[in-house]
Formats: sequence, C-alpha cells, structure tokens
Amino acid sequence: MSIETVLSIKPVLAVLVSLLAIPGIISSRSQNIREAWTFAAAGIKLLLVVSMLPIILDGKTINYTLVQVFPDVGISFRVDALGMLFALVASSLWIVTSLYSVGYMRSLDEHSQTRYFAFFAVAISATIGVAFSANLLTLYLFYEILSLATYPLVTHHQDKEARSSGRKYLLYILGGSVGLALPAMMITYHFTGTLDFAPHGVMAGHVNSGLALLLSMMFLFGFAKVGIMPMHSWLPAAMVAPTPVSALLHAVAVVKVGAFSVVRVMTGIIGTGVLADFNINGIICAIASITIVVASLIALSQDELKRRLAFSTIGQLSYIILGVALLSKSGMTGGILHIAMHAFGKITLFFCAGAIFCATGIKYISKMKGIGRRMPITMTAFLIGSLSVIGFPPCGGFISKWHLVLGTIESGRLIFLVVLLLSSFLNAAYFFPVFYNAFFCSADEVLFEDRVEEAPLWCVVPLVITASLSILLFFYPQPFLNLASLAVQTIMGI
Amino acid sequence: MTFFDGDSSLISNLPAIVVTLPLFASLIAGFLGWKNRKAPYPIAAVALFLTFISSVVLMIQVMSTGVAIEYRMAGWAAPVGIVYVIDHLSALVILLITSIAFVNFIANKSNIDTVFRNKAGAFNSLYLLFTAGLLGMTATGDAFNLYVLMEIASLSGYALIGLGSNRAPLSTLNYLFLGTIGATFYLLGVGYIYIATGSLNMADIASIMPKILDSSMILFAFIICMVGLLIKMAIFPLHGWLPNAYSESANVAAGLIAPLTTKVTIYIMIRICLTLFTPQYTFDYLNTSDLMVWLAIGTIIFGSLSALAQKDYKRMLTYIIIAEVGYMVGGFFLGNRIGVSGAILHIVNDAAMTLALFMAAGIFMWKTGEESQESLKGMFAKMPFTMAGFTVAALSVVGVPPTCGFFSKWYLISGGIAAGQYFFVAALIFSSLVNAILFFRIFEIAHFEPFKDHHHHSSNHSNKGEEASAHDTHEQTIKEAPLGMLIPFMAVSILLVVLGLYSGQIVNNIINFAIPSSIL
Amino acid sequence: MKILGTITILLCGGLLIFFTSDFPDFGDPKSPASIHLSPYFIEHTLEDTAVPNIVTSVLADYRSYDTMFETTVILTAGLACFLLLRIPTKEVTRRYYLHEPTGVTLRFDGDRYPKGSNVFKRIDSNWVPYDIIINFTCRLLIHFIQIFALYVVAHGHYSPGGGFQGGVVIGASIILFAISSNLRASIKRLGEKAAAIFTATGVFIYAGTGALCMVIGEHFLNYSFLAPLLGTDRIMARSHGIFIVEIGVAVAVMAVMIWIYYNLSSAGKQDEGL
Amino acid sequence: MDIVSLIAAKANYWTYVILLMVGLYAMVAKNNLVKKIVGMVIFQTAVILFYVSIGYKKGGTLPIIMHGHDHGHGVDSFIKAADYINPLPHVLMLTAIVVGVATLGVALALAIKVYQEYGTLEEDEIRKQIELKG
Repeated sequence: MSIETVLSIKPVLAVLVSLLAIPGIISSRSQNIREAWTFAAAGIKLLLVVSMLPIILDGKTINYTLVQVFPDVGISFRVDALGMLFALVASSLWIVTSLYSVGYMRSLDEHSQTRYFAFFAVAISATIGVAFSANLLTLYLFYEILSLATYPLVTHHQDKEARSSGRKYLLYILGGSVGLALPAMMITYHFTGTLDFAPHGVMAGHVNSGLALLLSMMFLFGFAKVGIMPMHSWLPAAMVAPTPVSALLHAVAVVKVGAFSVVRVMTGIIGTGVLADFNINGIICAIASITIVVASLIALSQDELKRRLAFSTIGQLSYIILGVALLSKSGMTGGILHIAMHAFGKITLFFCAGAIFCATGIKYISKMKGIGRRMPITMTAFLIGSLSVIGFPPCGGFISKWHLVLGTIESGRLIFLVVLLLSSFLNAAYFFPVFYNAFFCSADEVLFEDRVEEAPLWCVVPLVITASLSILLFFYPQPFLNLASLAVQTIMGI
Repeated sequence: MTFFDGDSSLISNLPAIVVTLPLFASLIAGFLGWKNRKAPYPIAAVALFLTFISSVVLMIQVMSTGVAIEYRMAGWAAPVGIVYVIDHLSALVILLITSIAFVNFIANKSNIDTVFRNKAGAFNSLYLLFTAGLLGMTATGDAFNLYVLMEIASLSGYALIGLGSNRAPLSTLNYLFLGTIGATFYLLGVGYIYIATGSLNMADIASIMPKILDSSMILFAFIICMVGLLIKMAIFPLHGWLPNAYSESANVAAGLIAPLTTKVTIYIMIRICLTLFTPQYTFDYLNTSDLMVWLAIGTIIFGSLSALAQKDYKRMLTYIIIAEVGYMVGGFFLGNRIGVSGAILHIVNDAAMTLALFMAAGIFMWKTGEESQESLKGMFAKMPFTMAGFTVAALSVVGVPPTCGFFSKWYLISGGIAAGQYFFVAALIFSSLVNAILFFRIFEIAHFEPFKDHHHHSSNHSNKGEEASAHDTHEQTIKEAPLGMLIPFMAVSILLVVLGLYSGQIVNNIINFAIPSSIL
Repeated sequence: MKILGTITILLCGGLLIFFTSDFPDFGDPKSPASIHLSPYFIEHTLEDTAVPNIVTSVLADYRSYDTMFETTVILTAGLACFLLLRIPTKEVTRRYYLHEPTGVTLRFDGDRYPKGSNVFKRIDSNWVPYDIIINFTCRLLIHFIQIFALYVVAHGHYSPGGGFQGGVVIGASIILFAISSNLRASIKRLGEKAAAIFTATGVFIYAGTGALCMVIGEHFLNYSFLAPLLGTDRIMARSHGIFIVEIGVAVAVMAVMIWIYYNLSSAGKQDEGL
Repeated sequence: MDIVSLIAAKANYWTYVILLMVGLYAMVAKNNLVKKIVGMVIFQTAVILFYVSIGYKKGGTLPIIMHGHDHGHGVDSFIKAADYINPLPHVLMLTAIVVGVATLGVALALAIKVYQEYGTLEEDEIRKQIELKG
C-alpha cells in the first residue's frame, strides 16, 4: 500500500506555536496578558492540528524534514493517523486545561505563575513534537524535552516534598530514557541503519529473537513515562504537582507520551511481524496484565484521591500497551482509541480532585463524606469520568474497552479477557467508595457545613466540558475511531 | 606590482596571517600598555575579531576548494622548510580557537579590568600569544615547529593561570612541571622520529613510514609522543595537574584555557596519529585501540566519580573536562570512521560547552563572589536568562537532544557499538547519568533554595494580600548580569543548540573530509 | 615518593636503554638523520643564501619561522615573569639608607625617607660593602664583553655565533654590571620599560621583516623579495635578511634576559636585589 | 668484548638516558621546589644532549662551509655532505635551549610567588599549611 505524502511545514508550526508564545508569556506585565498569550497559542495550535485532519483522514501523511543530523536520520516530522489522534487529544485538552489552570492558580494564589505557564507551553510543544515525530530520534528529542520541561512543573511548590518527588521523577524518567531507551535506539540504528518509523517496522531481518526481545524490553521499560511496573513509582510521587499539571501531564501528556512512544516503537520500529514471530507480544501482554491488576489493587488501598487516580492511570496505561500487543485488529484499535478515551475520562477526574481541593482544601477520600451535596456539579462530573474509566456506557471509555475485549477474543488469548474483566471490576471497586462517601453517607457523618460551595467558575466549566465530551464520545466517536482504524490499517496492512 | 592585487595575495597568505596577526597585536598591545592602560584591550579585541574573520575565510576557502592549503614559510618547500597545512580538520579547529578566544575575551572584560588592572599590556599580550600558539600548533605541518608553538601556548598559559587565587602559583608550578615533562617527552619523540627518518615534516615522515613500520625507533617514538601528549591532555592517571590549575585561576584565563588546551592537545594527538604516523601504523600495525580505549574508560569513570565528590562549582567542571578527555581519546582510538568523527565533533562541541560553563561560572562569581555550589541558591528566580543558558550548557554536557552534546555522544556510542567496545559505551552512558546527577544537584539548589538575602520565594501562601502582587515583586527582583557578559553567554548557549542541529552538516561537509579514507 | 620515583625512573630508564640497541651508532655517517635532509642544507646553503655557516642559514632562513617563535617564546617568558611577579615600586615601604660621612645605616618606614639628599645613600637590606676588585674588574671587562658580543652577532654568517649567542652575551654583561654594583644602578642605566620595549621591538623586527616579505612578495619571511629594497640580487637579499632578523633576535634576547633578571632578582619589586 | 663495543657505539644514548632519569627523579622525588626546577632543567638538557649527539658524524667537521667566503668561484662543486656534521639538530637545539631558559624563568617566577605565599619552598611544609587552612 503506497501512502501519499504531502510536504508541509504545518507540523513544525504546530510544534513551535506554543514555544513562540513563551517570550510573550515571560514579558507580560499582567496576568491577563499572560493568559491571553496562552490561550492564543492554544487556539492556534488546535486550529493547525485540525486543519491537517482532513488530509490525514484522506489516508495521506504530511512530511517535513527540518535538518539532517545523521546519515539517513534527521529531525523530521510526519503526521499520520496515530500521531494525529494523539495530537488532537493533546491540543484540544490543552485549551481546557489552560482554562482550568487560570482558575486553579488564581484561586489558590500560587507563586511563580509566569514560570508555570512558560513551562506548560514547552511541555505541550514537546507533546505535539512527540506526536508528529517521523523517526525515533525526533521522538526521543521531544521526549527528553518533555521530561525536563515538566520538572519545574512537578516541583512547583519548591518545598521538601516537591524536591524529593522531583528527584524520583527525574531518576525514573531520565534514568530510563538515557540508560535504556537511548542505548536501545543506538543499537537499533547500528543494526538497521535507520530510525524512521515504517508501517511494518524496520527490524525484520536485522535481528535475532534474543536481541529483539532485549530491545523490546529496553524500550518498554526505558520509556518510563508509560509507567509499566516496576518503572511506575514516579507517577504517584509526581502527584505533588499542582492539580492542573497532574491533570494535563499525568493523565494526558506525559503518560500518554510514554504510551504513544511505546506503541510507535512496537509498531514502527520493532514491527508487528517481529513481535509475533518471536512471540514477544505475549511477554509484553503478560507484563502489561500484571501492571493492570497490581496497580488496580494498590489503587484500592490509597486514601489520597490524587494518588488513587495515579494508580488508576498506571493500570489504564497498560490497557493501551496490552491492546496493541495483542496484535489483533480490534485489540489494536481499542488500545489506540484508549489513548483518547482515557484522556477525556481521566482529565475530568483530576479536574474534579482539583476543584475539591480548591473549594475545601481536602485531599483524602475518607474526609469527603457528604461532599456530593455541596458540590453536585463537580461530583456528577466525577461520576461520569469514573464511569468512562471503568468502561461503562454511555461513556467514551466503553468504546475502547469494547474493542479491547473483542481484541482478546480475536487473538484467542482468553486469559487477557479475564484480566480485562477483573480489572474493570477493580476499577469499579476503587471508584465506588468515592461516590458512596460523596452522596450516600448518612447524615450524621456529613463533614461539610453549608458554606462550602462549588469551586470557582473557571474550575467548574472545564470539568463540565470534559465530562460532556466523555459522554459525547460514546455517541460520536468517529474522529478518533476513524483515525484509530486508519492507523491500524496502516500497521496491519489491511 | 604585487601591491595592487592585494586581495588575492591577502587570501593566499591567510595561513600565515591567521597566526601572525595575534602575534603582531600582542607586540603592539604590550608596547602601548606602557603608555596607556586602556589601549591594549580594544587592540586585542579587534585583533581577535580579525583573526576570527580570517579563520572563517580560511574555512570557506578549504570547504569550497576541497583541498588542503599548503603554505610555505620563507618560501621553502616541504621537507626543507616549514609548511603550514590547512585542511578541513585544522581549519575547523582554527575556527574553534579563534571564536572561543574572541567570545571569551569580550565576555570577560570586567574580570580583566579587576584582576589585571595594573598589567593590562602584559595580560593582553599573553592572551594573544596564547591564541597565536594554539593556532600555530593547529596549522603547522612540521613536527618540531609544533613543539615551539606548544611551548608558547604553555608558557603564556602558565602566566595567565598563575595569577589567580592565593594557591594558584603552587598549582601552576605543578602544571608547569608536568607540562614540561609532557612537552619534553614530545620533543624526545620527535628526536626519535628524526633519527629514524631524517625528516621533521609530517607528510614527509608519513611517506617514509611504510618502509620502517617494524622499526623499534618508531615504536618508541610513538610511545613517547603519546605519553607526552597524554600528560598534556590530562588523561587519568596523569591528570593530577589539571583540577587545581584550572579551578584556582582567574575566570578570563580559565575560560580561555579550559576549553582549548585539552581539546587542542587532543587535536594534536589525532594529527600526529593520522598525518604523521599514518592510520595504517596507529590502528592496523600497532593495534593500540584496546589499550587506549581502556585508558579512556578509566578516565571517564574516574572523572565522573571525582566530579561527583566536588563541592566547588569550578572544580567540578575541571573533573568533567577530564572525563570528556576520555570521551575524545576513546572515540578516536575506536579506530572506525564513526568513532573518529565523533571524537572530532566532540572536540568542537566540548570546547563550546566548556566555554559556556566557564562563562556561567564567571557570571556566578560576579554575582555572588563565591565558588561553592551553595552560593547558587535561588539563581533561577534571580537570573532567569543566565540560568536558561546555563541549563542549555548543562544539558549539553549531560547529552540531551537537541543540544550538541547529544549528537557527538551519539557518534561516539555508535562508534563504540560498531567497534564492539561495549564497555566504552557503558562508560559513556554511565558518565551521562553522573553528569545528569551533577547538574540536577545544582539545579535543585538554584531552584529550591531561596536566594541568600531574599526569602520571598518560600511558598508562603498565608499572607494573601501580598501574594496578589507576588508576580510583580518577583519581576522586580530579577537582577541579571551586565549585558556585556550576558549577550556573549546567551549567544554561546544558542550556538550549542545550533551546533547540535547542524551536526549532520558539520560531519558531512567538514569532518568527513578530515578523516583519511583508509579509516572505514 | 622516593620509592615511587626510583621505580619510575628505573622502569623508564631501562626501557629507554633497552630500545637503544636498534638505534644508529654514535657518529654513524649512514644514519637516516644524516642522509635524508641534512645533505640538502650542507650542499645548498651557499647557492641558496650565500651564508657559509649552515647553522645560521638553517636557523634564520630555512627554518626561520621556528626561530621567530623562539624569539616569541622568550618574549612570552619575559611577559610571564612580569605579569606574575611585578609589584609597583610604590608599595615597597621599608628602605635602608647609609649616612656616608658617618657610616651609620638608618631604616625608614613608610614614605618618610630622605629624598634627594647628598649624604644619604640608599642601600639594600642585606648590604655588604662592595669589593673594590670585583667592582673594578667587572667595569673593565664589561666593555670587552659587549664588543665581543657585537662581533658574535655580526659575524654569525661566517663563524659560530649569531643573534642568540650575541644577545645573551650582551644581556649577561649588563647582568654582570647589576651584580657587581647593584640593581638600582643598573635600572638607572637601562630601565624596565626600556627592556620591555626593546624586547617587543626585537620580535617586531623579526616578524615585521617577515610581514614585509609577505606584503611585497608572496611568502612570510621569504627574504628574497627584499632584493629590490636592499638593492642586491635575490640570494644576497637572503643573506642580508638573515642579518636583519639576527639583529632583531639579539635585541630581543638581550632585553628579555635583563628584564627577567630584574624581576627575578628583586622578586618583582625592582627596588633592591643582587 | 661485545658489550664494550656496544656501549661505545651507543654511549651517547646511555648518557642522555641517565641524565634524563636523574632529572626525572629529582622532579618526582625531591621535596624542595627549587630542586625540582633544577631537575626539570637537567631533564631538558638531557634531551638537548641527545639531539646534539645525533648530529655528529664520524669524519665530519663543524657545519661552516670551508672557503665559504670564496663564493662565486665554483666552490659549490666540491662541498660534500659527508664532510660536515649534521646542522639541523644544532638549529633545533638552539630553539630548545631558549625554550628551556624561558621555562626556567617562568618556573622561578612561580617559585618566588609560592615562597611569598607560604614562606617556604618545601612541599611537605606547604601541604601542611594548606591542610591547616582547611
């Protein structure tokens, strides 16, 4: 199947637009101007991404090479269905998160807001860069920029806890990428002479089974942002960050960049053929399944809401890996689709957690008794978000999980079906106490008096938007579903 | 009359001009220094700038013609007289030297004014002589001429770093002892080459080499030359002189000498191995790779671990320099094209990175007056632009794309993989991780700890009235370095990224031609 | 340290001596060093440069570029010593004066010392009366030494000698003067500034000649292009060019020897010393 | 017998190696900085000696062309390289001597600075002082 390519500088612009806003953000004299810059950049970025959507849906790809750095390898960009899906998710959620950030940061009077917005812009640039990378080198470049740009965000509070979390964050993320992913990339380059993402991988015929397995594992654990156990413990630690950061970065950008990178490498570099031939995909599935189950079990025991969400994220990320590693058509569609669906669900949950903190200063689930009566909008949105994550209709999460379930059946590995069902049950189990505490606790247990009200409008509007989007995606999943099936067609060659 | 076609004759004399221009300027600066204390600085600055321009022209000339320029000193042809040979490799290193000397000179004006106030003439002269010495070392095609120029660079270097802190003279004296041993060993090696071949011209010797491959004189000449150069480039365990000498010196001297001396010595080693002893002898006949790569591994690991133990910022940098020497020596002795390209590319990149880090050190010194890492508290809030530049330089040392450090490391690592030297690869990765720890330790201090006389930024959410204007007060407390320091520094930091992005072009268009085709 | 040193030198020395077995014998006329390049110099010096002293012709013509930088090396050394050591004389506060009529030595601190007095004579802190024989002999010899030095410079083309040798001898004669009388007397005759400027001038003569050749000809230091200026043929121009640069070398070496001596002997104070 | 002729033939190398090692030993093992400097000079001088010795040719005289002032009378035809010793090492060593002197000057200047700072030139005492200062 020949893929028609279009030469356009748009992907580069989409990456750069938020970087270009940084001087504006830094030099702004007031909060309003600074935020105007942020929104302008976010809007232009979304427009740029959306303007490329029709071309991609036509089955074409957009290519642009910025500069050639090694023989046959350059800093180059390519927009295809998979990247488009991810970029669409990231750039649309950036706008919502910017809204939310404004509300959150203002209502808590956070310090160093300029730095916050500047690094936020860098992070989102890097995320789009990852989505639009044409080869592993470019992907790695933006991956590292993202790691570094999120460090000041994670450690925003600049206190002791932030410091130790920041250390842990960098240790896992940089240690993984420099210690494992980078050598794996170089070995790949050495054996194959290219780093471009090809539809069927580039490793076929260049490696034996042992090396392929080694490289797969190095990539899987090296891209530690995906949080496969045991490389997961940075994620709960990073929850010290302000909630909007957790929301966008740790439910959408950072962790999804990890998942996206692994998917890209598995399909574009290692290749489905190699994975299937040497039965590496079985091993990956097994690792992902363990992570799913264990993370869900740990989530049950967490009392801090954001930590519980973090462990939930770790489990959900492995769905993506599991789905793709199943190598069946539906499984892969489900896995890729889950990038989008989970993002909308999980970001709602984080927004809610932040809204609760904004309004009441509470972080622990056990202290949220009766909060649903005081903050009905927030907690309804929370309900929708968690239903989406659990995979319950009528929420977007159901669609991806449905495909995943189909995928396990298609591939004939029913054990993973059991894993999926078990984990859905566990998901329900760790979200249930939150609603129970919020809505159904008996009157004498209610901890809140009447004066507690909803969070400021800036905080509530975004979470309403994302919650409604989650529902909307159940009825109208076409843009993402089409992109996902297009991506799968390219990968599977159907 | 040749007077009138001055243009073409000027271009054809560039190899001599590029070296003698700083020499003349140093004479004039030394002369005028007795009359007027302020005169030498602008003269030196202009001379360095003109030298830089000539080196750019030279580079363009070499790249456009694609052949090495041979310049006959005093009009005598190769083996009889001394010739300068400007090929891609030397043109690249000459460009590096002139640009670093110029940028460092411009950026450190205030440092020069304070430290060398009474001796402006002598200082500027020596600065120029040091530059001339390095340029000559790079350009020359004569093994003995190299020694003379090496000594000029060394002697002026001793003088420049001898005038630093109270302990500087002692560490400089130790540097002088080891430097002299190194140079004398090199001289002895040249003597052995001379009795084996009867020639001093590198190309001439190379043409004789195939006939005398198994001569023990040549073997010993090789060993002695290498030992001499290894001492001069401070490879482990011959590194003892470097940390003290560099960290005790004045900023302007450290900023010139630290980026250049070891790098140019490595260039000399590459030049000697490739042009004089021929790759056939160095890599095939002697098979030095294993030994030297292990030496390099030792250096990398030792340098990284020692850097980890340092509290003082500049001392930490000196150990990083030692580790980087290991990168380049190891990369070169991998003996394959990728590794050698990586080593040469890393000469350029590492010089630029080291320059940036020492310029940052100069700015920190200017700001705090101290050298310990603790003095960097709160710097991110205080000097955001400086710290941004510093971050880029640090990331480059760590090897994070798209900074240049990543790309040369990439070549080195792929060279290591291609040569099957997996321990070298492991050492490089280890050192990257250690560098990451080193610099993030500094980032943490600069990010988390409040600035000493300013406790505003500890997160005090309590007094909300004040916090509303927190942003604005924050803006006001920013106090950057003077523009004279900041602009060159920012330029170098940006250059680090540009070098990284264009490393493919540098390798394809320059370094590829610099490596003999016999190296695969 | 001693044991380490012994082991090192035994190892190195053993190795160095062991490898000499392959080396050409002492004075072997057939060794590569004697048959490859040097015959060219010996056989062509007269026709190329018209200078019978081959060492001079190689030094100042064939390898003149080396020699220029050799002159620069000592300039560097002079500058280095100055930069490292020199302290402004004003900062020296303690002085000793001899009251000549009585022979009493007085010490003055700060700037309260007799200025322009006839009876007080400044002396060094560790002063001993001068030996009249040494003083007189040196004064007598210095002239002859200097004349000989000029001969050595001038006659470098035909006999052993040249700029370096001559320059060193002149420098030594002035140092001898400084030793036999005292440093201040010597500085009064040839001050530090003069020494420094002479050094720079010497190097400038050399490098300037080279640059002149480059400007009117095509190669740096190619003296044959000076022929139109000197009014001779190209070969004799080389001979004269050699002489010009030898003068430059002599001036530079002489001045730098004195300069370094001034700084070293007085630890940079240039106030008192040997 | 064989050994004797061997030593006689290589005497120049042996001498220079011994001198070189004397200098190196002084630089490594001596405690006094001036002694180290003296060692450095011996070290350099050894190499100078080595160079000069390789210029020597049996049956050669000093490298000044005989009857050189009869220039122009066809003297060139009977200049034989074997008659004169090799001039090149001498030229090189003129340079090396000057470099040695220059290095010596700078070394002494540094030693004076060290003495001004610590009041001694013994390395162990200096080290003690540094340790005391922390």
